[in-house]
Amino acid sequence: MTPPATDESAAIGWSRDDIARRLAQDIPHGSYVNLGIGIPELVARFVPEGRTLIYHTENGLLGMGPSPAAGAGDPELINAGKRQVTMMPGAAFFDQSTSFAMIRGGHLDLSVLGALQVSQTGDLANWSTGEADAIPAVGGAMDLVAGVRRVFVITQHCTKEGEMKLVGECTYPLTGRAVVDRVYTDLAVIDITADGFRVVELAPGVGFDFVQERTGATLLPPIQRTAAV
Amino acid sequence: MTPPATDESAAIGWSRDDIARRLAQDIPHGSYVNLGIGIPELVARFVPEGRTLIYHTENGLLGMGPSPAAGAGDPELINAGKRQVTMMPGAAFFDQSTSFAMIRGGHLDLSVLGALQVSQTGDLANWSTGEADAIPAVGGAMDLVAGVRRVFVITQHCTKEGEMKLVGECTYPLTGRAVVDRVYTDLAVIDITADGFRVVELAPGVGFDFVQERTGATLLPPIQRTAAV
Amino acid sequence: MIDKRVAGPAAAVADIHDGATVMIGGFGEAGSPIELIHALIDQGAKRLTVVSNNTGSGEVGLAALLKAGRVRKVICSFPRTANSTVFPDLYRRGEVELELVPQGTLAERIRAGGAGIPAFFTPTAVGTPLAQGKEHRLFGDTECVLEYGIRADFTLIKGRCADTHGNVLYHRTARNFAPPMATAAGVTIVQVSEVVDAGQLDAEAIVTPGIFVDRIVHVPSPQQESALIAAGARYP
Amino acid sequence: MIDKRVAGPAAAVADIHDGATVMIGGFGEAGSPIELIHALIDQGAKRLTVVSNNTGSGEVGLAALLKAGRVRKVICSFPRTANSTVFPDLYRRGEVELELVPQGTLAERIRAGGAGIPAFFTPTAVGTPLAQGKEHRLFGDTECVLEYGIRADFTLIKGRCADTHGNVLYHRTARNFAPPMATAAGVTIVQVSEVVDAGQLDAEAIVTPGIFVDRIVHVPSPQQESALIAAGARYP
Repeated sequence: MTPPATDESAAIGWSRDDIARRLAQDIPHGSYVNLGIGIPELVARFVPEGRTLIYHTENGLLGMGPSPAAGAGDPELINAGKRQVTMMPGAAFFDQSTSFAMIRGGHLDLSVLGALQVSQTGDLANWSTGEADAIPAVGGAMDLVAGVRRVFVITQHCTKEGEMKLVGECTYPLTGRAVVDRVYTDLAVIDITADGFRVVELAPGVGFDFVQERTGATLLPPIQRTAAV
Repeated sequence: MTPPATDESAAIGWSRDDIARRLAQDIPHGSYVNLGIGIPELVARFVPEGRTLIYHTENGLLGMGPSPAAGAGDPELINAGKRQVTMMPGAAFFDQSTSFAMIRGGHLDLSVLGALQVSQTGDLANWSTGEADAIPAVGGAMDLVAGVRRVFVITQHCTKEGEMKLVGECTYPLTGRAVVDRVYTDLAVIDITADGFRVVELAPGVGFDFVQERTGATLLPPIQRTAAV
Repeated sequence: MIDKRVAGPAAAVADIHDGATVMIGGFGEAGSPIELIHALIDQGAKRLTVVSNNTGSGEVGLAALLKAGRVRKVICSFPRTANSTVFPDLYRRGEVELELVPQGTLAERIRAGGAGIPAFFTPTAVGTPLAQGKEHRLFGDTECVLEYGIRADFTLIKGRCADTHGNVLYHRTARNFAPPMATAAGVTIVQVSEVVDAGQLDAEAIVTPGIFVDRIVHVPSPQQESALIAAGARYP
Repeated sequence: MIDKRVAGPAAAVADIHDGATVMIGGFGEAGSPIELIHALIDQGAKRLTVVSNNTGSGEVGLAALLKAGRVRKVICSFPRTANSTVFPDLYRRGEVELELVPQGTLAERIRAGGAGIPAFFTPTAVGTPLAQGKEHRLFGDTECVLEYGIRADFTLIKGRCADTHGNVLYHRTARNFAPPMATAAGVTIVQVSEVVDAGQLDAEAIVTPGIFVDRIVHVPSPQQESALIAAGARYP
């Protein structure tokens, strides 16, 4: 499915930094958070002043810090993307079975992931396009979505080619079924509810219909908060 | 079943120390060993010169040492019998799930246990007499017999009341089915084989028939080692 | 800044509700969080299900909690010890329910509960009364039974030292059930005799990572069960 | 006296047989036991099944073992990385079999293999292609699949320091799969850059107890995969 042809979509709505900043506002102080490789990592830059988050990297570290200064890295202190990182005060190392016990056992508060597709029932596809020639590789994505308490997806609303990513039903192989809680895109913040996609917030200057045209399932409008009921 | 009435049985055969000494000869250097509470603990006193065994206590210590000197103990450095112990160079502490992963996963070479009854197929009963008024308590016995590579039983051949302990079939509740490899008693060393009880060695001055009369299943004679076949 | 310390044992256990399932660390007296248990007695919660390897000795700590009539059911591997009379009396009078579990199966069920594993197969107890009524399955030559993960509302454990993030170190064989229990409860409460700032512990040597710990209580000089019993103490 | 040291990498891997299942520690280059892998290439064992999270980079270490045509099957979670061409080429040519397992399920299957747990239920991968054909069961509201423990004939891992009894400490995120893999093989071989006498390590801080380790190889200055690749190295 392809939305109406337009060149505006890149220019309007939130930038990638904006999306990350918007998402970061929704993470409470003291949360244990796993950020996926790529765009999700941006979130760490925009955590509001006064909040401390503790970052988990599934290869065996709680209390991960930012990239090391040039030349100060350790090739055996890396994140799940195999990039060198640092450790914060209070950090702890552990093995893979313990690391995924944290994940599967529901001890992490939040997992932030990218997506190829998210369905209106919260199905996520983010590990494979199912192409015959591709080398299948899944890593910890299926464990994260199955185990972490809340799963936020951060993604462009549509692909570069204009394909919709928020869909009625995923066509790519699933990472997990009914696992996504909320999606943050360049156009809107959207909850996955029992009734389907519900807009929580629109990016400045972006209209509801504009987002609906670019979404492959019915969007529900934001719930109006009235002063008294 | 009661063997022929006799008062001799206490006086003939091996003493408890003798049995422990005999058993200790069969444990190779470097073995990882779990000694049950009570008589099995005696074995540690008789390990032949030049051999080092590493003792596991299921409450979380590998490299357990003997009792501390009077007044030098630590109430939180104890064995499975909740008695104070010491630690040897190379010792390691670990939690209960790791400790029983060692046991269940077949990492221990030998478990030495006491018995209420051992059957000719290697069933062991050593945790409950099944009395209605008894407080049932099992501890780690069922895990040990299910997981440890070899299980040796050390026991008097008959109870103080003269009841047979080596039987055709156990009448007490089982600890495990077909788990015992060898039994060391005051009268003999007896293997559990596919054909049943087979005498490996008789205590000095003890005859085969004497042991058979005190055993509740057929005893097979020792296999004769001939010089040439 | 993250600081999981609470004011004291009473504050730590204040919200344990009637009917709660509570895991309590310890193997005999080693690792028994006596101050937290005594605070729980003072707090008054009733009809508790207690998951613990033993049932306490004398009339202090876990035995005192039982004596006070607060425990509906015990899940444990070894409910009698040298000085234990409280549990045997209650059990014989039919005033407490007992689920007897082999020690290793108990530890693994707790670990599974904390690791999001709802059930697993184990060879332990096959052929014994403790396997009766359980689902059996053959793997190769080994018959196994299906056992289920256990989770609790609260876990009470004792450590030696914690940092403010809740990373915990233990003392010798007092470690026993504490690490798996810390993972398997909605709220994990640890009493420690020393608290340090985050960053003061060696990240390689931490036994329980802070993610598993919700509340830290500083108990500088914890009492030891055997010393209390030797002194003739009873609680309350 | 107990001393598990062997002469060197070649002696350590000498008895790995054709067709063996070999677990190899490491997440990317962190924890990859390169010297043991290179010794295994020299040794010549064929038709290996390799259990490892990745498939190596460049043409050193694990990738070199694959390039040498020694591996029949790989069980892993992520067989491609930035500099990985060897595995993709072999896979596209149909010259190596792949069993793809979610990373956490892989870790848990290895732990289960080492802990005597033949199988367990997990919610991971339900509803995905990786759950197809597997036994499903509902626990409460959570659908799960049955997964089986994995065991190997040999495990090759890298630690930082070992004592002569085989107690092992690791270096930061190089720890990753080594502790569970150490428990799940008939013979566990660890290369470490430092060996000390028994009694020199803190008994509270040991990560892998010696009971899980069969052979220790002292490799004072282990090579790092990224440095070898940057230098254009290939093995052999």
